[in-house]
Amino acid sequence: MAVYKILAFGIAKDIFGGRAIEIALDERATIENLRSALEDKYSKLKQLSSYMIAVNDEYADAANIISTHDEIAIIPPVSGG
Amino acid sequence: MAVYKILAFGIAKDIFGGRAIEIALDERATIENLRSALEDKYSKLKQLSSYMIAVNDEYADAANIISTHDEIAIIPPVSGG
Amino acid sequence: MIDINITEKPLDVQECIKMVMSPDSGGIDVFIGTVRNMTKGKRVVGLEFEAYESMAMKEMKKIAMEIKSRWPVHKIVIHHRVGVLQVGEVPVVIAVSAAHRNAAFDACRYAIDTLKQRVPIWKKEVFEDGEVWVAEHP
Amino acid sequence: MIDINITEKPLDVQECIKMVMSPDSGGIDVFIGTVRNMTKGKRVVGLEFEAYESMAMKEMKKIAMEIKSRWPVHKIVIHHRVGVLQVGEVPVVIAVSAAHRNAAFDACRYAIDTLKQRVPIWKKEVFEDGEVWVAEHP
Repeated sequence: MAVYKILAFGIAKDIFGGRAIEIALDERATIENLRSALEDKYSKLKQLSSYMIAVNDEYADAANIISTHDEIAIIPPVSGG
Repeated sequence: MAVYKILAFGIAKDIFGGRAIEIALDERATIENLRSALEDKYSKLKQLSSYMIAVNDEYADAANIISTHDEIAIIPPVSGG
Repeated sequence: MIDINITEKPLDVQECIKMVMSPDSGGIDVFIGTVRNMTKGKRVVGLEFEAYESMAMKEMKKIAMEIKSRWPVHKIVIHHRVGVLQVGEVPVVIAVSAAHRNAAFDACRYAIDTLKQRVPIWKKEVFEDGEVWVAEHP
Repeated sequence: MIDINITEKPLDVQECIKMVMSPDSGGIDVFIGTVRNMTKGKRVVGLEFEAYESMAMKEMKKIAMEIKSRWPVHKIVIHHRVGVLQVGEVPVVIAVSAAHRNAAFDACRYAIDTLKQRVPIWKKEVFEDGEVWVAEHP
């Protein structure tokens, strides 16, 4: 198991109760694994119309593999401009 | 016969050799009559890709009847902006 | 609010923007024309604009009224400069505010497209070796 | 020239316009977002913007690069403000210059549409009786 740090913005901050959380997952976990684990622990995430996950400042796909060195962030629906 | 004063702008000013000319036409002449008379006298008008005639600040149609009290102007192709 | 102007003085872009701002607007689109240094590969020294002022004011007002009837916009400013302009100077400023941006974009573009089609203003391009009246709309 | 910025300080619209002006440009399109006093019939007291700054800067640069590859534009400025804004204040300014106006209009509109779709910036609407994160893009 490895501990991943996850940044939160916007409404995800409210759901997590802070700017960042830590979550334990297998090493070489995928974005899909992360999403499932987060939704198990923070079920309100599932109430969002959608959300993306970014890895190192880029939107990531479900199959992307993450490492504990990556900067990982939850991106709820954006509303800039 | 009546004498109509015609204002000129842009390239029409160069064709007429001034900001305004006077031309004699029948009373109750039409825009079409005016156009023919002007083109007879100033044949370079026919070299313009097109031109409109305005009466009292409004674009006029060929059949419109003009009076010597109207403000009449030649509107060569516009190029503002 | 509709504000139309033809003037020999330099246009004040900031002032045009301030005029259209309002607390019920969410977006403003602004078009600023600028005098370009080249046209069809030839170096331009400057431009001279001439307006048939009474009619041009009337046509610009008509354009603004058409916009008001076609799009839900709040405020419209159309200012056009006349006289001799140097490269980089601003002959026209159009600013439109609306609750939502699509109306502001559509209206602003309609304003400049239509102005160029039918507002009686003419531009003479001044080159190093002469000058020529421009006829953008055949 | 591409100039991207995210800042807590009030945006300087005039400065953004100056930055995109150039002697080879004939037109500039500027989009200015403003904080509206109402949303869905409810009175807004203010907005709070939050950015994932490193990623937002990167996404805004990507948008500018996409514009450069799609339209013949000269200069692009995209400035976004973060923090607490009052009604009438300006969260975003986008300015694009080009030789011809169509490219400037298309590019500016693409910039704001795309920014609202994918740049990681979030807005919280503050009402008299509470606040809510906005999710414009489902």
